[in-house]
Amino acid sequence: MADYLPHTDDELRSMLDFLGLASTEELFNAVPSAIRLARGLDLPNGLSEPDILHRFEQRAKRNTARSDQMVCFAGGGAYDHELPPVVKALASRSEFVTAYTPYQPEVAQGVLQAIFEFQTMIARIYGLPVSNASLYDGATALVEAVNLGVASSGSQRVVLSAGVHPHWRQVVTTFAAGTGHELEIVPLKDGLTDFSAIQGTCGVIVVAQPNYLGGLEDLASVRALCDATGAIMVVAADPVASGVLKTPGSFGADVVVGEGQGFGTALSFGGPYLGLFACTMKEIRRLPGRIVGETVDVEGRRAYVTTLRTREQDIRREKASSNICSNQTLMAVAASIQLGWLGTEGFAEMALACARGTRYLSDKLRTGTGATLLHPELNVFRELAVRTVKPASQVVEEMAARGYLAGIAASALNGASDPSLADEVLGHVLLVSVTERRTAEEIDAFAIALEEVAQ
Amino acid sequence: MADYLPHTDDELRSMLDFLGLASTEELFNAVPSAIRLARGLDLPNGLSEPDILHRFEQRAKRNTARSDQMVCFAGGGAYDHELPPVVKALASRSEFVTAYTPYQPEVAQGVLQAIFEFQTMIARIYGLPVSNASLYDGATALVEAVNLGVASSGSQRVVLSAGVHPHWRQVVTTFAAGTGHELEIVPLKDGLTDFSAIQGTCGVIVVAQPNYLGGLEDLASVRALCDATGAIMVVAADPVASGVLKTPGSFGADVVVGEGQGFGTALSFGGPYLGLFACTMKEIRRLPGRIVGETVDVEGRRAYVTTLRTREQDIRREKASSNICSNQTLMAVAASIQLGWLGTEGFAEMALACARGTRYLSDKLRTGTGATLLHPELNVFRELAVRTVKPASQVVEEMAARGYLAGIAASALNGASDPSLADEVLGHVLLVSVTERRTAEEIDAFAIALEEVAQ
Amino acid sequence: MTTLSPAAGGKASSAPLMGRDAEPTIFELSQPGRSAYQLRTTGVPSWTAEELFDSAMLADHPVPLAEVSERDLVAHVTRLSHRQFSVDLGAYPLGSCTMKYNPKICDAVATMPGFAGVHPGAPASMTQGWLETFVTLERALCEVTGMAAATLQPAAGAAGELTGLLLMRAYHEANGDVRRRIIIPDSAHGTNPASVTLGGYEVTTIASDARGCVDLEALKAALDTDVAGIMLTNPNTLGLFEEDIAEIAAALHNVGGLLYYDGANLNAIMGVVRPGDMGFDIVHMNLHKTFATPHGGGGPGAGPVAVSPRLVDFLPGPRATEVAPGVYDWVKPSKSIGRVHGWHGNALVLARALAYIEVHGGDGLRRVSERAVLNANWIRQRLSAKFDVAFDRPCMHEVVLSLAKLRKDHGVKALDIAKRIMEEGFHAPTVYFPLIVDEALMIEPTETESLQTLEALAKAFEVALDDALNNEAAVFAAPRTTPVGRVDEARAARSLVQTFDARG
Amino acid sequence: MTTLSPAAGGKASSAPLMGRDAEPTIFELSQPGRSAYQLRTTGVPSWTAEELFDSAMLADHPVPLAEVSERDLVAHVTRLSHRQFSVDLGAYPLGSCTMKYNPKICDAVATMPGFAGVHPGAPASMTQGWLETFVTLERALCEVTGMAAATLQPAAGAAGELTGLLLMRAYHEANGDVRRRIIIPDSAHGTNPASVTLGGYEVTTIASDARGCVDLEALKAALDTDVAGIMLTNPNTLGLFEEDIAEIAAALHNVGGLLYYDGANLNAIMGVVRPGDMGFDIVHMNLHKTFATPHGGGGPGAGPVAVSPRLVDFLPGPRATEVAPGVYDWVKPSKSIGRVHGWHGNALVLARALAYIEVHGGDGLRRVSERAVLNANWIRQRLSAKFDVAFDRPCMHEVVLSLAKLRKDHGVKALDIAKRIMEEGFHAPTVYFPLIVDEALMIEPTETESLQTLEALAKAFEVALDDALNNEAAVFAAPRTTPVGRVDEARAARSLVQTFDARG
Ligand SMILES: Cc1ncc(COP(=O)(O)O)c(C=O)c1O
Ligand SMILES: Cc1ncc(COP(=O)(O)O)c(C=O)c1O
Repeated sequence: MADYLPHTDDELRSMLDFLGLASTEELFNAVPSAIRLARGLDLPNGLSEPDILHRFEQRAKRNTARSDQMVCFAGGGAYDHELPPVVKALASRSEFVTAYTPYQPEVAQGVLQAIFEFQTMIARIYGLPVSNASLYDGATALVEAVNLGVASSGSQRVVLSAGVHPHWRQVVTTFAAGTGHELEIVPLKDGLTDFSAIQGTCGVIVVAQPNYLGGLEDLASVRALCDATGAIMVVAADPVASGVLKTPGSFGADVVVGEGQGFGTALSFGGPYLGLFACTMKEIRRLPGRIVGETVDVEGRRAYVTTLRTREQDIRREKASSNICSNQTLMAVAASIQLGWLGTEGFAEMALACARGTRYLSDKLRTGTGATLLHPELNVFRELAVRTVKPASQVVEEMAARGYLAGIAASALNGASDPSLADEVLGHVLLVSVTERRTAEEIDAFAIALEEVAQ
Repeated sequence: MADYLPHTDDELRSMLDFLGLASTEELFNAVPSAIRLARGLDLPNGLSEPDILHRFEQRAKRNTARSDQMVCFAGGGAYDHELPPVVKALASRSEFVTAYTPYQPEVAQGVLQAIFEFQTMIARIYGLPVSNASLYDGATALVEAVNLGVASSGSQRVVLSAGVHPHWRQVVTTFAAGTGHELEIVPLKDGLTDFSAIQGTCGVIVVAQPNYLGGLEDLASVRALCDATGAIMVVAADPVASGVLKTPGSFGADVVVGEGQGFGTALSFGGPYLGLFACTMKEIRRLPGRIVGETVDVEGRRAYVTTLRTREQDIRREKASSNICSNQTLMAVAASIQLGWLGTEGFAEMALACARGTRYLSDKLRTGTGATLLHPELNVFRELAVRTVKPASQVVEEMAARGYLAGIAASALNGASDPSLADEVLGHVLLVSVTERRTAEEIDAFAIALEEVAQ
Repeated sequence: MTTLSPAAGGKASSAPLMGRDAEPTIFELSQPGRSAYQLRTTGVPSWTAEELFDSAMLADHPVPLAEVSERDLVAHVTRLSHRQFSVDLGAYPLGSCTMKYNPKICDAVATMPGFAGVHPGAPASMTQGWLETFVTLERALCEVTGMAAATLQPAAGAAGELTGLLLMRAYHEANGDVRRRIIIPDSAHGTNPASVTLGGYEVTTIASDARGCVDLEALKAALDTDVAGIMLTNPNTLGLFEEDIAEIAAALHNVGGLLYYDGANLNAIMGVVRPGDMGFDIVHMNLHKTFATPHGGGGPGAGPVAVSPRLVDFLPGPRATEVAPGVYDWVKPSKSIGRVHGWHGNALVLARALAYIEVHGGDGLRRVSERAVLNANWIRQRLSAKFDVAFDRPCMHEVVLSLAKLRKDHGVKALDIAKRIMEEGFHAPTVYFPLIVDEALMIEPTETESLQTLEALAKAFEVALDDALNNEAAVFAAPRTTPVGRVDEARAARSLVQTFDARG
Repeated sequence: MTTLSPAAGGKASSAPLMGRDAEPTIFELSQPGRSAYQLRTTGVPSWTAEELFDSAMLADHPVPLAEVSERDLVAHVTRLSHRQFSVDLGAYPLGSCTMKYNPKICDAVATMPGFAGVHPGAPASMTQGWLETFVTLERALCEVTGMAAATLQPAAGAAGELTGLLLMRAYHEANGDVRRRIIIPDSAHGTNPASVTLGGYEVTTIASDARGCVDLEALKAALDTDVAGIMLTNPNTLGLFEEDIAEIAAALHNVGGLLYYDGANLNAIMGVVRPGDMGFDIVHMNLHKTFATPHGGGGPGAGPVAVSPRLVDFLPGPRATEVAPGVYDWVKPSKSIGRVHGWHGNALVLARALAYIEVHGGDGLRRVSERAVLNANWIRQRLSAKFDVAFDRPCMHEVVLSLAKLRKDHGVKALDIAKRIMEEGFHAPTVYFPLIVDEALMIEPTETESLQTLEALAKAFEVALDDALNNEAAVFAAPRTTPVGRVDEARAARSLVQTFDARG
């Protein structure tokens, strides 16, 4: 039976002969014997593909929260959006999947053009002229945005809305330990960021649109605040929202980042996802990561190539705009395909369908007692903060028995306490999301079940 | 929302204008109004892709006999063989899937070469020099073989072993109504064909290897009988068996047909499958269907093309060797990939593993009383005829509740009576198959369950 | 014509990647001792072949296949795929073949484990989803064709034809009626006469008239009670609707004959007119044409046969049947001609077709036909300025050009033009069919191609024509941009190399 | 060398199909009013946007994307795919990138609905299969690297590096130890120094010695208690094993510094020697290199970081942990530096890696490394007759050539040779890395390429060299067989067109 190694015994021998070696062991003569592993790796023996597939199928059975078997009302940064067969089929073509970073443009026009189209689409969605070829995910894209903002403004004072997804805040905090940025977290008031206390010069102001409780922030006044404080305006924006709402760029955001998972990538237990990054022309030389530009070949034919490479780590090394090398190109390619599939109209329709579904559910929860709206007056997008009588995490468990992934307990994202929610409600907030895939029938039944269970 | 039609309203109008038509209705002016459909089609309204996927998922739930959820011991001409991810990935490449018959060889070298490789592999497996590019399935391939045999021998007397799969016999019988062949079915004795009564000139003699109860026939004496009767020797042979047994060609078969599903095609509820057809050089001009040959292009580069086209219906019309046009090319391509994956060693190993598993199960059934071997002394391949105390069809239903597709009740294939089995046993014969995918653990548990249930 | 923006097709349809050398066969890539396969670890005892079988039966040497690594297998097959044109790469206006775009949802349905993983021998009780699929599809096909019931067993169009002829035979025989002849117009597809022979009938060919249609008088002259039936496709293979179909039907029925509808061209008329309403008794459909199963490089297809009420009892069986609301079982028609397939037909193709029908709905299917006819007429009109349209009048879903004059005046054949068109990045149209048109080029754009693509396609025809008139050598040398140049077909037949082992 | 049979690669790797024109952008294919999308029929009331949101928030016009049919989308993307080289089409000897063949079983695992369809916010109770996968993978990675525990969160190698540096920082800080410098050899990959900056450290670069390894004396001279640690890859980017690694480790540890292992080159040493046993404290792995996640045209990858016991408590969290036999939960390490990813890391990449590890087993992983090193040495030896090998001695999994002489004598650059090699149907090797080698060509054949392919690859190098010596023009004009010829990179940077809208 085979592994994936092509060498026959004869060839092995002839190759070693060619090298004047008596054994494969001698290939490692440069490795001092003192540090060599004297034993075999303590790992189970290899098994055949069907054995391993069987094992993974067994493991998969213990993942009950599957979107094809539970009706998914969970969001919180990861969404059960439509993922049509055509996009899966195209994005999984092996030419895209098994290529490296397009270092040799002559044989990489496929990936390069797909990225160029992706950049164009993301730039339009965020209302800014520049997009890169992707970053790891929304959270790390925000880290890069903060770094760019600090570099651009020259101030390390970074003001972060508590409405930014808790995980993203945590990631920004982790990396600030290295960069030394001074983070200030600004609390929410009635579900929206209360920037009123911010005064003095700032380097960066970060707001989420919508914030993680679903609330839509007033970006115009964030822009005003940035102007007043000299801060770079960074918006962590849900790109789906641009299907119905004004783009962050149209409010004057300097940098917009977000999570692109909803465009062609499965829920995937959180990764690989797709970090989106767009900015103004002014910041293009601080852009983290790769960017593809259009040019021509020797015969004048249109061609694409990665450009402005001198920002990147392989050239600029310790002075690079970022350390990123591998990014999430395949997801970017999938997103360009998915956005091509949605098109102008579908992109708008999908956003509207999310908004309608969310409204439909929120209307149902207005009359309940077990599950009620945390901020009934808020304009929200695709996320709803629901207040449950029972602890939210318990509600999630009990709803699972009824076939629902009911949402995410805010406490699961935040830990024991959080600047965005009062301590006494934290344990009783359930984040619920309604995408275009949820039918009225599903929402009706869900609302009833939730009201019963949350009691 | 979209269908798959690209025409925008503007384009529709401009195209009709270009044709001088006022409406699409006028496109059909040639259709007399008397016969036009005055109403819309009485079909449900179109739904979106996700709606339809959901509907098919609901339907799929009512197919409980899935090989990924029931342990499959059913065979009878359709086998749960290994179907590795690599073969699925390659065979589903859209260049193969969405191409037509290779009428223009310059842009069809991919399919043509894959068929050429397929032909080579099938010819080797059957031990004959010629294979075509596929027929619909094993049963219809047998019809073609009989037709070829009659044309070649000049005699319409066709002797068919009762050991040929009942469905295949039924198909041969159906088509004989058109061709006028005189069919004689020869019964089995102790599980093997009893040709002893056959005398006089015959046109064709057909035997199955193994026969549908699993029994391995004596092909040398069939050859002798064909020589004695002037008959063309047709073997309906399981191609998997060539992994361990002598090929039918080596016994002097003139034509060998079979079902190629086991090579890269899923169980698929019976289709699309893969009709295999191989023959001697002598018969090549009577070959049904397409055949690919090697040649060169104008610059002398190796190239492939469909050849000996004058046998085919589009050229020879009523005098063609067969009426076949579309065949099962995609399955042939999949088979060539699967056989490439198996390779010389894997092909032999797979056959041996089937034989071992079958032996392992049959040994367990030797001691039982509820389920026993119908022909304990027989040499069998991958199929076992098991005699059950309870009616076999009831055993199948009860085993399903234990998670097994236990086999096929012989009565389900045969109808009320059959030349291959005595009337009193027919209802109590369960056809069981063990492929290389069945583990000892599965077989152990299965044997115990079967013994209990069949009681 | 106004200038249109670039088309999703044409020259760019597939750029060269690297080089133009032949891909070796897998046998040449083979190295003794290499392998790719992996089988399940079973724990079953490792008996030798000798322990399992009588030695006389045992192979004395393993069947030599190829010995390659998984990596090399993947590279080999992926490279082969890059030597293959396909609908997914660009327009494929192959007349009579309906090479429309096939929605990927059909692939998704056909690969669901709950469909693809089901054993055909499992009892109805465990396969209700499949039986429901069959019954639902059968009903839809009957509505589209205006028939009473259908068998889903035939694996392709030709199999459907033969099944239909056997149904005719059984029907006449049940009436104690022995008939020997089947009438076929000279424009018919080759499968029609070939099927007639296999059905045990003789072919009576009738010539087409000047309109390209069945010559009604010639037909009437050929009719008598020895005629079992007629096989027609409507629109016919010229893409023209047989306007006299009602008269034809009456004439046939008058002599007790039946009408068989070759449904390869059904794509033209869905929701507009139904074979049943035209007077047909038996209809086969090519699901791989009209109902969007991709053609797979030559198959698989599916050729269900639908029949009028008087033929229902003769249908092949068993048939999936709704025996109580939502409950399905296999039922054999009372006078069934028997099975025509080893199992239930090309089931996954059938599932695809139902997905296609359900996603379109009744209106959608009609729209499919409207657009197919619109596109064909547009290209007909667009090309008619420079090309001779055979039987020049509005067509249905396809149009046939005749290059007879070009051949006569310039020695350029239809095949040359076809090869030259391929250099422009499109598949060639069908050549030399139907046989009744001299130097025929048969174009079926299908409904899924856009106006932009049609325009680009028309330009490709014009470029080819221009070369034929002004630069003959370029036409004869075409195609020069494909993985191989023009292929020596004669040599292939003359010195036959039908397997790798047959090489000299 | 004896003559070998044809290789599964080379010129034939992808034949041209048709033409060489550019594929239009999707925006150029767009037609107002066309669309491809289909959304579920929900039955939710059709409120207008105005009814749902404050009007000040509403978009005043829809975001213009493309408007294409599904058919045109498919053709467009499929054609793009034919303009892209990939491992599945042929050898891709890109040094430092480990472009091995990735078994398709990994794709199968990563697309299982029971893995791919799981929401990351679902509680541990409903995702035990995922947590088991994580824990099992973590253990395997620790065994391969000789470390105590690992975080799976970092999304790629660079993210792992930065995570590792933050771990260093946290560790030193917990010891009340303020250090400012990280030592990096000049042969290091660019991500290393870039990560150092982001980690808040300063880079101290030390030159390599004449052997291409860390200059032990220079290193010692650079060490003091301001040094937080060193980042090394071993084998280094020259493909050479740092034989003094034990001494290096001792020297670092002596001053209280930590050793960071850049695991991009782990493919060379699995089962042979472990970073932990070399004295490293922190190790990142590039699962997309060593553990067979295909590179996706630039990503995704995964860069887990494994650490020695003293760093375990600082790992990012929460970590999947086996809290009782077969029961898993998320546990945050006591002194965790916090999250480094929005969720749990690139989970599907992690699942792929585990499948790869489990299908290979311990022995298999060692075999992978043996063959990777064997192939690299074979190609080194094979090419050394005609090419200058930088630091010519046995290498590990890759080898670096220097074309400095060729450049000097003939004006032919490494890039020219790389472009010419592509005409032979292979991907080019890495050029100009590592920076310390003049006109570097870095070849990493990987273990999945066969001897036949290696030979064909060597021939391609020779052909290119031959042209460089005898037919310079051909080298400068290369590649001529690819979808586009040599690309004007300078123009791309000069007149920037970074989106379709930025076009002039
Ligand atoms: C008019 C016509 N009839 C019949 C057929 C035969 O159909 P199939 O290829 O499915 O056997 C074809 C196929 O090309 C056809 O075009
Ligand atoms: C030696 C080395 N280190 C680090 C990296 C960075 O890894 P990644 O691209 O996953 O961020 C690479 C990738 O090319 C590399 O080759």
